[in-house]
Amino acid sequence: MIPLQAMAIALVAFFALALALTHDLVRLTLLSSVYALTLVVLFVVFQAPDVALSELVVGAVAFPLVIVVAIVMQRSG
Amino acid sequence: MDVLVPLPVAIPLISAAALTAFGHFLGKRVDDVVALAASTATMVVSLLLVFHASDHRLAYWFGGWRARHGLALGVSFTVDPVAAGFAALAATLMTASLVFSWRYFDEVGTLFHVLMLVFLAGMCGFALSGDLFNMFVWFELMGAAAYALTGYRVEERGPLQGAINFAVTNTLGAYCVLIGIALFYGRTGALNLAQIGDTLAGKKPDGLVVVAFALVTCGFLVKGAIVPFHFWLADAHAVAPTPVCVLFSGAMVELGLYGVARVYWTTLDGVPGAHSGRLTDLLLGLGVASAVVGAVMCFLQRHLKRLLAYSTISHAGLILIGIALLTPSAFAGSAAIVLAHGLLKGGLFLCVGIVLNRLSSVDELVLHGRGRALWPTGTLFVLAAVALAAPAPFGLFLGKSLLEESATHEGYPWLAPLVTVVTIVSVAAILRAAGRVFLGLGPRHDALLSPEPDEEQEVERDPRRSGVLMLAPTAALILAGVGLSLVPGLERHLEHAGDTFQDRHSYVATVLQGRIEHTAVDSLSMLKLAPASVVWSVISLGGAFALAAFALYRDRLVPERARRRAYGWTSGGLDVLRSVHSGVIGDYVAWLTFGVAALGGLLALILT
Amino acid sequence: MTRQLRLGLFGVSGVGLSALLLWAVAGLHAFGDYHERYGTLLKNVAVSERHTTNVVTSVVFDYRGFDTLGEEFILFASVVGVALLTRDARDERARPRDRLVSDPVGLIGLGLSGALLVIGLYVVAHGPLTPGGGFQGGVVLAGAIAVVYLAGDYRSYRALTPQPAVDFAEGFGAGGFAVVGIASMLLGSAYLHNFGPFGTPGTLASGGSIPMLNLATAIEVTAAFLLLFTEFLEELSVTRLETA
Amino acid sequence: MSYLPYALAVWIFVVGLYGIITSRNLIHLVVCLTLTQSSTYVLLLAIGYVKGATAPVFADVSVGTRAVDPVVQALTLTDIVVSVTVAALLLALAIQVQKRNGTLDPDALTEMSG
Repeated sequence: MIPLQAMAIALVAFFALALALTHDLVRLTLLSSVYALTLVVLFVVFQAPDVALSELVVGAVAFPLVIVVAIVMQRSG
Repeated sequence: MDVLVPLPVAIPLISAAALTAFGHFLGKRVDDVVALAASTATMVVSLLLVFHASDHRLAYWFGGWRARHGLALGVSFTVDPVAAGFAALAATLMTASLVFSWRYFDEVGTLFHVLMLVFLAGMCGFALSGDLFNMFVWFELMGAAAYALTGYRVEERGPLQGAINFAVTNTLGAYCVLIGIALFYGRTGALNLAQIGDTLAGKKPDGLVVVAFALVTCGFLVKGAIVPFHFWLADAHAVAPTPVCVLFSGAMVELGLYGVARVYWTTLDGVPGAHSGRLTDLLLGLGVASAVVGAVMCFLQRHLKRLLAYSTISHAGLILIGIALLTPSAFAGSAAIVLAHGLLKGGLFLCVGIVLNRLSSVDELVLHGRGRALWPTGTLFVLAAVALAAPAPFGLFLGKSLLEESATHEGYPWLAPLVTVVTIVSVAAILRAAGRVFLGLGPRHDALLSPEPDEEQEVERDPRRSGVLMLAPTAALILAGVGLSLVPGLERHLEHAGDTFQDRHSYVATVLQGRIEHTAVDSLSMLKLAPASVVWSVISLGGAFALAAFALYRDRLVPERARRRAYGWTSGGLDVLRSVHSGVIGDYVAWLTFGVAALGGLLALILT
Repeated sequence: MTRQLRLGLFGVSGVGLSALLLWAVAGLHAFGDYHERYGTLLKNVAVSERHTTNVVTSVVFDYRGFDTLGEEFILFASVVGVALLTRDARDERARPRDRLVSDPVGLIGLGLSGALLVIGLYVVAHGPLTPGGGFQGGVVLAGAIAVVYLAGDYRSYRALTPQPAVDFAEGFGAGGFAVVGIASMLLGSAYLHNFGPFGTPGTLASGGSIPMLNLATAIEVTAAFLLLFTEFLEELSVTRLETA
Repeated sequence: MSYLPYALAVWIFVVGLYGIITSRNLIHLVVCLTLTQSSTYVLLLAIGYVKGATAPVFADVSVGTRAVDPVVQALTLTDIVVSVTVAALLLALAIQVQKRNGTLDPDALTEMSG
């Protein structure tokens, strides 16, 4: 395993835990974006550019956008 | 004839896409017409496939990627009578449901019909697929459509929560399956079931194989509503529209169990130790637990849909018992139960749908005596309940007797009385409800039944629907279910299908070597009536009526002191059982984790 | 069940589950030592058989194209499902006032939208050659149109996304994938069989039916994500109006 | 060390389950569900990884260069679509729950008990 992979693994592991323990919704949205980005890095170092691109467009952009909507709903509802 | 194989998936999918694409530009009845036509066509094609595959198994390679030097490159459908039969059952129930709901779902445009068609395609694809990952894809397609259909009545709280519980537990089940698939792939480099089994065969299983199999099994058992993975089922059934419940109870749950059986006999079959009696014991334990828990919970319900849902859990337990015995004859029993139960339970749900449409409630106590005017529905309801009690030679009789005979033959003589008792309890609950609703029997209050938190308000908006369009499919399903055991040669054909299903070597030969293995059914004998089975069937029918009558008139039959004492003994246990079914998703997930860990641990003890 | 009891149950079974899973993965090959026949064979034959330089794309749209058909319809079903679940918002739907945001923001938004459009089309078109394809590009294209909404130009957004047209694209894309499969059957072969012509490796039109399926996917995914964004954003605008 | 990526998948799976069970908010629950699913991406891609190999894209490198397994990547792509669709459905349900019940706490939803 190359150091870059070990680093990406450590990051993913850390942010996964952070995500599960975060109950504040604003931080949750930010963290889920960051977590998705760490996954993107991991997929790149695993030589999976197609998957990384998918995770980028879905996990780091589309999904947080939808969560934001849900959160705004909750704030105002 | 091979050209038919992709059609049970392609027809509904293309129709669904076309409805979405052109829905805005077409007239009002088009959704009903297209959906019904597509579903009927799927039913016909699937039935043709059943006959076509009855003497040899078909392997169909999508994209034309035949196995190369025994290595599967693409995705295959592997059609045998059991797989095609499942597709046919799903399509039949779908057709009946669509007739029943003709003009019913106009308010949402084409959305309802599109989801129903996609749901059908998912079920057919799951049944026919010969590739583990492809099974996962159809499993998820089934799920995505089913979650949305469950939440159909968004303006109420119940449906939302039922749909969430359903979606979260089943999605987690799917992830378990996927991790299992990844592990199998890591070991064998294959996704095709035949290839996985061929690679694993003859090697002593290690942790990876055991855990991979446990995860896939647990994932499918979630769909199959087996204790302790069953919690979502009653929630989803209670709130989903009745035509959707028909498919949930009649086909989707059974497909989960089918998935377990398919994966077992294609992948684990050749692994040393896979046929040990201890594996049978483990699966039997799960089946018995589900049968008992389902029957008891069924007896405690006053919400008719929840009552039928718990009875489905009980029957799922019986079906798993048939699979667990690991013999073709017991498997045939399970298959017969799947068929008869699917048709009858579908009919029962449609009866409840009629009651809901006419009387605006599904609460047994609220409806007390109000169903007298609906006597045709009441007659059908009782008829279906009686057929579920397996009276010789009707309804579930064939399945139940095959199950009992092979259980006794395999050295489990206690199963026959147990199956009979479970049948008595769950059928008695249905008969008790029928007595209250359609005949006004018994008191209006019953302390035993679970309290209903919310009255049903859903139906007031519903337009009154045509009685004929509702009664016709109901009667068709129930009469087909009642007469099923009488079909000449069905028993032989099912045993033959069970034989084929469990024959991994011929499966591998067809899929990977492209050999066609002909197997003919020798004779078409009429149904055998073994004396022991007839005795059990008389007991179960009589017992069910007696228990239903007792439940209705226990106030008169038992002196008050004895009754108090009996309540005192049982209420503690029943309260625990009720509180375990808490309706809270966090609890369900905790139970799911527990189930996976426990089943995995036990499998590890058995197989290694 | 109380929360403590639930946590207790999970604590015990979670430890058991972790142990089982670790035991299982210990049976895998060491990380990086993968050499199974299936993937290895595909790596070596895909380019010569299908003339697509991105082997992942030929697996997705050809060797295991049937999985992708199911995948397209999972997306399709969930979008229809979301429309079904949020349908009451469609009735409540009032038109929010246009230009909620100042002009400079709007201009930046429109510029961003144009850039995303180009990127999306590029990613779609080069699917068979380089990483990316119908799915990834489709999401970007849907994002390009959604940005118009975020930029505050609600009227343009609605004009760009009339419901019947987007529904048509959604059905057309998903159905198109399934119909291409039927077309192979009409030519006397298996469902989704790729007849070619396969073209020159490294060019945009290489791969027979792969670019066609890629395009169908792109249309379906664009429409699906557009519908998803619309449903969720409409919920938002309804809420905004209520609170205003 | 050579089993670390697999252990990462196990870690994510269990952490995600823990998040679901302790969740006090449906949105958090949905995020944790997608978190759980991301363990399957990691596991699949880790299984198909080949040391020192390139991606299975032969646009700039010649065919026959050591490349990682393309099949697991195709599976993961499907998996990601599945994840986003289920999440979208559940969030739509959560929005409706919020509208009807005024709460997103899953423990407060006890309509289904018994």
